Amino acid sequence: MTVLFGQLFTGISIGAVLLLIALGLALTFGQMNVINMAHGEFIMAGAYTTYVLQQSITGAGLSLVVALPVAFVVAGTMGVLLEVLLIRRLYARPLDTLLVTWGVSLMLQQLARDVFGSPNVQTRAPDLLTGNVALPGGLTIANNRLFILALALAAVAALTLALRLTPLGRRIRAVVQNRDLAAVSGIPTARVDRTTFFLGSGLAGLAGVALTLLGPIGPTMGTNLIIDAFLVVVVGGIGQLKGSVIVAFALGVLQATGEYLTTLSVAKVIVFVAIVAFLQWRPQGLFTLRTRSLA
Amino acid sequence: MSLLWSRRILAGAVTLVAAAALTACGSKTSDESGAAGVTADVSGDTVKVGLLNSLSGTMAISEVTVRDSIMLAVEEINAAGGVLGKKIQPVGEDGASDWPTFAEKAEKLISEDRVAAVFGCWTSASRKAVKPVFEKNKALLFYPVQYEGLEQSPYIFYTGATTNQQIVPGLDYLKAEGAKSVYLVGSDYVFPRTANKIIKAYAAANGMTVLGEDYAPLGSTEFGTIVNKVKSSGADAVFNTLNGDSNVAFFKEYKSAGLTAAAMPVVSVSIAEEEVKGIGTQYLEGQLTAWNYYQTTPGAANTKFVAAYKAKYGADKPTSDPMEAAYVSVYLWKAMVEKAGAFDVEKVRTASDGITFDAPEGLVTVDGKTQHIAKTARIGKVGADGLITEVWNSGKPVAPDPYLKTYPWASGLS
Amino acid sequence: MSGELLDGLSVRDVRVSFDGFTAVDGVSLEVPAGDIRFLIGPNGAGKTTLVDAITGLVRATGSVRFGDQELLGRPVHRISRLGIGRTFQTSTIFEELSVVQNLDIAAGARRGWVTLARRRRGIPDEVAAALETIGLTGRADQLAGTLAHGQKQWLEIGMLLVQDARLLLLDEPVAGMSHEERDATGALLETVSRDRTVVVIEHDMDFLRRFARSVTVLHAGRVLSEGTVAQVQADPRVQEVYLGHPVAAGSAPSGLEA
Amino acid sequence: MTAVTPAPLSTATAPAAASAGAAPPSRSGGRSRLRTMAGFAFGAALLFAVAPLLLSDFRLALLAKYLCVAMVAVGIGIAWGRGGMLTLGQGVFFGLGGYAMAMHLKLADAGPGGMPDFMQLYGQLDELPLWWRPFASPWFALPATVLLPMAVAFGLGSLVFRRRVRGAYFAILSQALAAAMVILLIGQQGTTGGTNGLTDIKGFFGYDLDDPVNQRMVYFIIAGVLLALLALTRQLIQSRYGELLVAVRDGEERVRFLGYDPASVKLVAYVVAAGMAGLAGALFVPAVGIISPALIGIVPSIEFVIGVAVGGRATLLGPVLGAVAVAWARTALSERFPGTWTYLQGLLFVVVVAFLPGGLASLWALARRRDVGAQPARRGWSPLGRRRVERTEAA
Repeated sequence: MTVLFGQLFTGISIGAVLLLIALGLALTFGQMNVINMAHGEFIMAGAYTTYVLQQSITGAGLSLVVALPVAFVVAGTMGVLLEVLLIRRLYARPLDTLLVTWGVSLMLQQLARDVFGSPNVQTRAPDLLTGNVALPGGLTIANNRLFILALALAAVAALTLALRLTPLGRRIRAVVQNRDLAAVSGIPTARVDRTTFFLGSGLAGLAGVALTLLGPIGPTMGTNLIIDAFLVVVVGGIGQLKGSVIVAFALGVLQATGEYLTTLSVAKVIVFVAIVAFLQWRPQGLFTLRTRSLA
Repeated sequence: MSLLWSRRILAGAVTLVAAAALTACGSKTSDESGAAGVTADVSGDTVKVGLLNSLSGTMAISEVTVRDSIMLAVEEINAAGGVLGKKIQPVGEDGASDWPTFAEKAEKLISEDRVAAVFGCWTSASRKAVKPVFEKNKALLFYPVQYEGLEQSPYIFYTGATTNQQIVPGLDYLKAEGAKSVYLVGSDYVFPRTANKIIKAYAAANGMTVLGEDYAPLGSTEFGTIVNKVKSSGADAVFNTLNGDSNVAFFKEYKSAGLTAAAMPVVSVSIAEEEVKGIGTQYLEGQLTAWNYYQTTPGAANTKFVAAYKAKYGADKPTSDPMEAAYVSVYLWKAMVEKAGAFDVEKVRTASDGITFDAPEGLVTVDGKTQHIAKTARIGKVGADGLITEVWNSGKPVAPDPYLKTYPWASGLS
Repeated sequence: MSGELLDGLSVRDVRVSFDGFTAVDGVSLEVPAGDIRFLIGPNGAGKTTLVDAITGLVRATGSVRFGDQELLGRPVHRISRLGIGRTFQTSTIFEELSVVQNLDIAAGARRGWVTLARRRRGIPDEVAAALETIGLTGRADQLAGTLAHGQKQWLEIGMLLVQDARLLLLDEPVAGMSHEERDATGALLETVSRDRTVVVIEHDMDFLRRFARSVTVLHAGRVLSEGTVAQVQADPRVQEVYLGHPVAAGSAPSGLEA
Repeated sequence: MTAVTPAPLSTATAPAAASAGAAPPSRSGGRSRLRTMAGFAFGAALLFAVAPLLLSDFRLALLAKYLCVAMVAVGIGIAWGRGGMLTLGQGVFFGLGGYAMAMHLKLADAGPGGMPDFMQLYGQLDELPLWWRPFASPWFALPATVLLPMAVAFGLGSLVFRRRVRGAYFAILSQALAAAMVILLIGQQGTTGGTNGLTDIKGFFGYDLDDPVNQRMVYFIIAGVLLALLALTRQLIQSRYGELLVAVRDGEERVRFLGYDPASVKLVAYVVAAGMAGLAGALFVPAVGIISPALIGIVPSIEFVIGVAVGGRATLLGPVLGAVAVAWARTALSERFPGTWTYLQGLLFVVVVAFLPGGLASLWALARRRDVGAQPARRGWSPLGRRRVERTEAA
């Protein structure tokens, strides 16, 4: 029983990590149709931001708190640069954004190697976040996992509210739904694109900070996660957030279950097969805007 | 001329050429001149050696440090007059963490650059990829990393530990400490799977229980499930053969789950000083490692090595076992060449037996039969300063036994 | 087409809804063989959705029969092979291919793989005939993307002709055309309707008055009125709908009043 | 409203200058044929005479390796350049072909009744696994190198295309396939060699691969196969099917309304591309002597695409020249500037795809101001270009 609940929580926390990474993609891929393979490197930028900040801010807790907004801005700015320099030319060719941003991701990885060196770097987590909460029955829930879950849910909530309630959010939605009409109605679509990209990339930065609590901080840290995150958005359905949220947790739990019952390798394959099967049933993802297909 | 016709001509031509190639050029029996190997070019006042490490890709993390220490050895030797009066001219190649690239670059170093020896490779896969190249060309590779054993190529010198110099001592230590059960965690590739086979055979013969065995895909950073299973197994210790990035995620998860070095120690065989830096002592303090060398290993040779390395690459750069083994490999080659009085591969091989060197890790001796090195096994504990200090050693160098022939319990393994 | 009987289109109680919104709400209409039927109505009336339903692009309930064949429930390409062809509001010709290639592809849905694997030699007869009908013989080798707007629409119609479509569903075929082009298109419709049934969605009332043989007015997913041009124009409900939605109807009110 | 309605904006930018679809054959006629013949003759002379004369054994072996990559590129040119399917999982098919060939060669090396060395070493198997056995026969293994990848492509393709998963969805899915395949192979170390893959292949149908003369023979076979594949591709592109494929790329729904099943049209191109990748993988094995999961994952799969993009995705020769050029540049530059190569590779990709989407071939076409093949550089060619209108549905 303990193991069962432990695995359930493991699944949820895998889902939270997936969600945190996929959330930015849900904006840039889901809303703007840009397949940004450099998203993983924006995550990396967020993680390195934490590392750099810890060089001057010694308190692990304080540096983490400071790192969240700073990483958001750093990664967001990188995103805006990418949008302005390259992606703007490619809105009519989304498949090509995949290839171009893959090239960018290669260069960013090498840049990280040249600046920070090839080996992983370490950050210090606040002691609070290396402990765990003990529940009755011997079950423990890791604090860092709880923190990431909370961060992911907070990001979802903030993003949802921002899209629903703020003028900016309305503009983003307007541009997503009908770019030409929005432009005609006086919405500066180019600026909205840039802002959307800033938000999406900034979320990657947040994910990067969170991941310093869980995994390695190195030049290739982003590449491992990016495909899974894309799958979340694809299966969730593009154009809104709720699909990604549900699918992230569903895949997380599926993977944790698969890992427990078989092996990690087989679990990965199970998840892939499940995704192909799911897309047979709903080719446009869990929640579909009433369109025929992305392409 | 109709297109159909032109196509037929083309198809005919292709078939013809292929057939001609098969019959005219192919030779069923190996042509002696072709397979005789390439001789190294030592005509000038320098001798070229190849350095084959990944400078890009996922393995760059580890392999760059090996490249650095090889370069250090080369410079020291050159400063001291070179080998047989010739300065060593290093030719570097990037294996790019890609095994076929390793094979390609090995071939290039041997046949284009005509180097006298090659130093490098890290993963078993890269070694397996280049092994045929070296055997075909009868050229020498010095391989500096601990590995899974079960191999003995006449054209490779293995200067890292084989299993009986690292894994078996690690198990001996656990047994002596009273561990009755272990849990095995490893990355999904050759070394961990082979290592775990050995561990299971050892456990069966020594009254230990293996409570579980889990593999994570290479590069995997999600260890929730594995740590859950480890925790609920209640094992006395964990034997960890994870590689690279996975270690970081594993130890962060391990600590978060409330597992400690005191309650359930982890013995790792792929975590050296460099990796400790990338994970953080916060997570690793008190955990165990099994190697043949630590930065803290006592002795004048090591003091000199560490000082030289830090002087060249920076005071914050640690030294580690594979770096030391790579450094030593260059000196061993030099000693072999000097004993043979020539760069000729076969002469060097013949001269290799019994060569000793006062290495940073202590005295090492080349075993000419297996072309492995006798080395002292050392168990270490990670300290708060990020360095590893020795808690146990084998007392004397352990003779290499890549096929574990001298261990009765391992009879079913090879 | 010759020798085949003309068929009529029969739509019975067709309903289409998307996530709770009913776009087509129980439409029934009969288009007799050889008719040129115009579908009009304000934006959002369900005209295009109805055509989508007929061609299998959206799921619908009810019944759509062409001749004695039920269309609903079949996949798009099967419906097409029954002789239903359609165009879209904006041209969907293959701009990277030449005019002949466009027509040849349209003509070839029934070709086997062996024919497909070969190269086209010369111009097939039906393609030559269609080129003649749509007046693009002289531009046969031109890339379709470089055609003028009107010519692109004609190419679309030409593609339906070689496709052997016996029911043509045209979505705003003269939008954006010049006067001369409209006249030419109208004449083209009259030619093709000799042995085909034609349904046209159109906003241009002038065009409608000149070429429609019958008209169906849709409003809010239902049939509001049906009959000849004169009957529909006289229908007070139609006038109310159009005058009540001056923006949505665009140029329609003036057209109807005229 | 439907998804197929193209954006008014994208059609408004219709081109004035000559760009091209499949070149209208009625115009090019005999001259083009002559040119093709001359081209093939030139290529054959280059590959069969010039290269072997000028290059050392080592460089010729490298060229053999590049030509294998070029074969994969030809297939990607069909699937992606002509069919609009950005397949980021060609490594899977390359790997299937390679493993099928390597399994046979390993068994042949081991001799009748023998087992590959690694199985006893890592798998501790006493006998050959069942699924290895058929590969002992060349009559099974050789066709399998092509048919196995084709079958897998057929299976996946018919699922995916029929459900109209396409564009970015397809690209990401194909990428995930590569990742899953790698994990699967590595997990079965005892029977697949794990990360090591299958190495140390000594013989090729009785010929000793250590012998440079035989290596040369392998090179000639590879060059011949590549030329044959090019001839096949040319026929495919210029056939009615080739025109139809371009039509599906540019307007899948429209083709459906013409009575075709676009899924089958795409499936054929995808399966052909998979077969070519399989063949390439099979020939890669004797040329390089190794096949391993490192060759079939996400990164190598994308690298296959780089060459195609650089050369010109929709042209006949673009993918081949691009693939060879990129592979050569990689070797040449990484020998001299290992770190810098990564930057250059990334930059090359960014610059070509963003600013020269027709690849280097479009420069050639621009210079000649004539149509040499489809040039998908223009705005709005991509089926994805129509998304904005689709999105009005969301309102």
